[in-house]
Amino acid sequence: MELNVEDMIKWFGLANEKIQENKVYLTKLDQPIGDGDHGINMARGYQEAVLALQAKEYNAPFEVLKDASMVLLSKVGGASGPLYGTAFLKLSMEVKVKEVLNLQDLANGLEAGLTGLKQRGKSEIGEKTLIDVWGPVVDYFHKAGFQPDNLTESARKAMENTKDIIATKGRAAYFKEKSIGHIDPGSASSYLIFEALAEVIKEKE
Amino acid sequence: MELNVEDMIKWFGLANEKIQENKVYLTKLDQPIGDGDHGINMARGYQEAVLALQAKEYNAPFEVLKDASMVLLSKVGGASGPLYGTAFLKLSMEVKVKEVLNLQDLANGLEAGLTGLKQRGKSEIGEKTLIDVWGPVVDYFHKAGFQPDNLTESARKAMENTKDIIATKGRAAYFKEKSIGHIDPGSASSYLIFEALAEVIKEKE
Amino acid sequence: MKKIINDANQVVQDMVDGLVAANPTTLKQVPETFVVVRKDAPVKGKVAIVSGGGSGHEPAHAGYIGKGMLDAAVCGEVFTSPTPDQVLEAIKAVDGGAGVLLVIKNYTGDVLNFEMAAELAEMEGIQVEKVIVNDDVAVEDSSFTTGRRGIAGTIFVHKLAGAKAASGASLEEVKSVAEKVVANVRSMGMALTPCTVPAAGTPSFQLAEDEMEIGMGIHGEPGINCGLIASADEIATTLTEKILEDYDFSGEVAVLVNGLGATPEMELYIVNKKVHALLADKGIRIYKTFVGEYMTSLEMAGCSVSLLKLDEELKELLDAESLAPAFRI
Amino acid sequence: MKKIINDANQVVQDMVDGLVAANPTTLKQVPETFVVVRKDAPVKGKVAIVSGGGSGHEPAHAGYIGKGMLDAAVCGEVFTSPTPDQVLEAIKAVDGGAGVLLVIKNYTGDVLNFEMAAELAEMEGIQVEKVIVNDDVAVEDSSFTTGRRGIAGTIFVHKLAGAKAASGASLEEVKSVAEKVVANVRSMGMALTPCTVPAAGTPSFQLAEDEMEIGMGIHGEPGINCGLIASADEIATTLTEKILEDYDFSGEVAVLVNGLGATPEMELYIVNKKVHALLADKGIRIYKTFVGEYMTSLEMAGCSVSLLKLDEELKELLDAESLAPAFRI
Ligand SMILES: Nc1ncnc2c1ncn2[C@@H]1O[C@H](COP(=O)(O)OP(=O)(O)O)[C@@H](O)[C@H]1O
Ligand SMILES: Nc1ncnc2c1ncn2[C@@H]1O[C@H](COP(=O)(O)OP(=O)(O)O)[C@@H](O)[C@H]1O
Ligand SMILES: [Mg+2]
Ligand SMILES: [Mg+2]
Ligand SMILES: [Mg+2]
Ligand SMILES: [Mg+2]
Repeated sequence: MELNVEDMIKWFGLANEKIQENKVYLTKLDQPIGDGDHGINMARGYQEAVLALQAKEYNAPFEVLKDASMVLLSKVGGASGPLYGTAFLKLSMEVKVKEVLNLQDLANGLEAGLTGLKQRGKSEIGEKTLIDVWGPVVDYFHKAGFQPDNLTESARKAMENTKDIIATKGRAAYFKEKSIGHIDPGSASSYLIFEALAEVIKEKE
Repeated sequence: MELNVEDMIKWFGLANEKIQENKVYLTKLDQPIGDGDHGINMARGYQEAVLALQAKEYNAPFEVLKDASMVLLSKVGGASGPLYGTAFLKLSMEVKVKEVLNLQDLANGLEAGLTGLKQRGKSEIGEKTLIDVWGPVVDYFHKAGFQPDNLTESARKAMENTKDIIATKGRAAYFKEKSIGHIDPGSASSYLIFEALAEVIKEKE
Repeated sequence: MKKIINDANQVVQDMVDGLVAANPTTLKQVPETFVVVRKDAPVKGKVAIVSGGGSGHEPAHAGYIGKGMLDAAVCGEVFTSPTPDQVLEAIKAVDGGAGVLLVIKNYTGDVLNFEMAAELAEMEGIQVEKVIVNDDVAVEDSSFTTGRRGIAGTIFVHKLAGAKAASGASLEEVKSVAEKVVANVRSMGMALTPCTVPAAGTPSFQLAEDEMEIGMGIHGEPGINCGLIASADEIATTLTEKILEDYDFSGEVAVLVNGLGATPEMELYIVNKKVHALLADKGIRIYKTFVGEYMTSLEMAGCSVSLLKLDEELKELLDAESLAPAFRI
Repeated sequence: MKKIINDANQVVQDMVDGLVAANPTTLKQVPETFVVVRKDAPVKGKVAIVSGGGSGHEPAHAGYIGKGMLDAAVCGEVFTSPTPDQVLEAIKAVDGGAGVLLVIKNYTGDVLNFEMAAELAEMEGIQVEKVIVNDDVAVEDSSFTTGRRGIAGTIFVHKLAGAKAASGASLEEVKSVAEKVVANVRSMGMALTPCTVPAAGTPSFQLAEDEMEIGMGIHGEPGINCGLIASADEIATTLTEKILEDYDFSGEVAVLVNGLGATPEMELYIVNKKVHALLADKGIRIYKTFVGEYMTSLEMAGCSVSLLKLDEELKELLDAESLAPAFRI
């Protein structure tokens, strides 16, 4: 399984579709434990990213990832903008030059993204942030026996698990114990992004 | 039938009771076609008037009426304050010196009050104001065969009739046709005042 | 009713105390009244300007007290004109020997109470003049009814008459500037939500979740029509066009986009954008723009637009220094 | 949702246009951004101050642009921190060669985006410093979480750092004043009603008709507790005491009673009365008081109290001239 430039663009297109569909849902998640803008932010940023990617020619996946990261950085805003921007930039840097990405490349790239997220957000696993989805997803990529459906499943589980965590970073941290029982909005958008990736990979198999 | 100083004080006391009881009602009348303060204004003013009257000795009804008018003037506020203040001041001036007031005195006094109202308010009968109660009441006093219950009844009817009038003066005038169907709040407070007067007269008979 | 208050019957008392406490070097209260005056009142030889009305319109009018604007504000109970004795206290506290101008918004209660106070003051030998502001074009101009309401345009009367008075002009001259402003200012407002008089406890009217009222007065009196909520551009257009129909504003104007209490400043700027576009379209030059809360209606959501036609004299007075906290120039 | 807007996705654009239209002689927009800067920017040789954040807090921050205060404000989407490229544009537009101080409210988004912008600016050879405001005592002070929010006390940072910069001080000196203000300012807020992000269309939280939330953040993040609505005196007491517990304010202070958007000024003055009484009781002297809307939360009803402990240096900076429309001194 190898993903090329087109697949990368497809990934962002598919993720965008899911985010647009779930714009209200993501915003609703951000209302009880945030400020009710996450869906709006992500929908604005991904829409712009997809438009930007369509307007250009690319030779390698890392170029797509870099452009996307720049658009997200300058269009999402809030906490999630610089975080996703950083994650995709680190992913892009990790897979630089390669013309296609295999599972190992993706695993390494996403791991670099995760490291970037942690640095940028000064946060760790277990703080009820999108890191709590990126962590398990990276782990899954490193395991043997990769299955797209299982990727989706592990991302979904990770997202669901954020319900049980007390937030200590981001806006949800102000809610302390009251943040329990709510899915972290950033984890939900990350889930959608990985679900899209799984679907792109599945098509290639 | 003759009313003395004590009866005058009783009149204001009784009117105050009715106004306090109907404070919310008068305010509610002032909400759809006014600014929702008439009951609050009248309750504040009459309460103060009664307190002032209790604190002093009087030799003649006109003294009671003058003090009451001054308190109303300085405590009611809004449009109704200067109007009631003026009405009772004119009434007081008309019955000056007399130690007791008979029906004829009251008729003349209230007529003077009505004239004062018209001048002060630059208004006439038929403009959906308290004048529309004072007018019929003065007419009734001038008629033969005075009966306290009929006084109350004519005041009540006059108040009810303000429903059908389009307001052209006061805040209700902004509501134009929409003022139809609503009782004028000032007419309702005037009704209570005359109902109190009728009860005072009835006791004397 | 959700309000940050102690006792619904004490709100004006508490407010005046809090206001004077906040401005100890510039304001003082006339003891045992709700009259607030300049700390340095009476200013000898200067014409004094007194305004006021029911409370609930803050910063009107006490926020406009200061060098170059008002000398005194009389705070009535909420939405209730202050009584003649209070207005008289204000007049006496600020008269510096050159006379006093009363700026009255055209409501029966305000007119009656201020007029009676003027009579009482004259009996005490104080020279008093008055001007009645009736800028609200939502109401038909008629001599048979109460006529037009005074709304946010009143602030321009305070400002320009205040500047004239500060320049050392006579009572007659100050009055004539005030009248000139009244003749050249027009306003119109709209509301999205009602407001609640604290002592009443319930909203004074109802608007459905999808409704707005165009032409609304500042006490919640209705306007021209109640309709489905429109866009900011449509609202700005309706208000501005009605104002322009009423008076010829060609030339130069000052614009005041006023929030009624609960409307975010963001929305006022959105309205302002369209007002500017509309005036530009008609070739009307905007000399100065004011956007903010100047004449409110408790926690009502909504806004009003006011235009003041300017000539050289009025421009100079508009630009003159004002130290009033709510209208610093 | 009842709002005077055109398109929920265009509110920031429309607002910035309306804002610049209203202040054509003092403000300009950096083309194709939501960055608003002083008309005369860059001011040569002066340290520039840049702030900003999500929109919906007006007059914060664009209302604080002016001589003696901010040089630029970066307007993010509603409640959404602006992006690094926008902040970078602001920095570039105002750098007069003496460096730029970023005043950042302590929210993850603001911190991340402004920090990234600072890195980019430094790569372009511009000297940038930053200060993070975290005045909200409703949040526990912790280095393991995001820590305390920046709320209305931020205005004092703008004002005093702005005054220092206007005096010709170096970037280091300006930064150190800003840090001194941050160290000496504490705030706490409360809310009666939620607010609605226009593009979301529904309120971000719920409060029952008899409930209030003490310690509320300016984006509707919750506070210390949600309880039955209390009196103004009780509210003022809770907020003030929590602030006084957190820091020793003995000596002299500036007080800021801030409205969150829909609260009538009347109520803010009622709160101010009690705050003054409480401080007088503790022997804390009030040097200056500010009452009004300084840092809002769209149409949220509620208020916050901020105290700034003053020494001679801070008093002088507080009193220095400011021409910013929303904080004229
Ligand atoms: N310090 C952090 N580290 C990692 N992720 C974070 C951090 N702070 C916030 N997030 C993520 O950002 C999401 C919120 O994004 P968004 O609502 O767009 O921004 P904001 O919180 O500024 O309104 C959270 O749900 C969380 O997943
Ligand atoms: N011009 C007028 N002439 C006579 N009565 C008037 C006039 N204007 C108002 N009123 C009376 O005053 C009443 C309203 O009083 P109130 O609500 O206390 O004052 P406001 O209208 O100033 O709020 C009206 O119901 C009407 O009866
Ligand atoms: Mg958010
Ligand atoms: Mg009334
Ligand atoms: Mg009234
Ligand atoms: Mg946000």
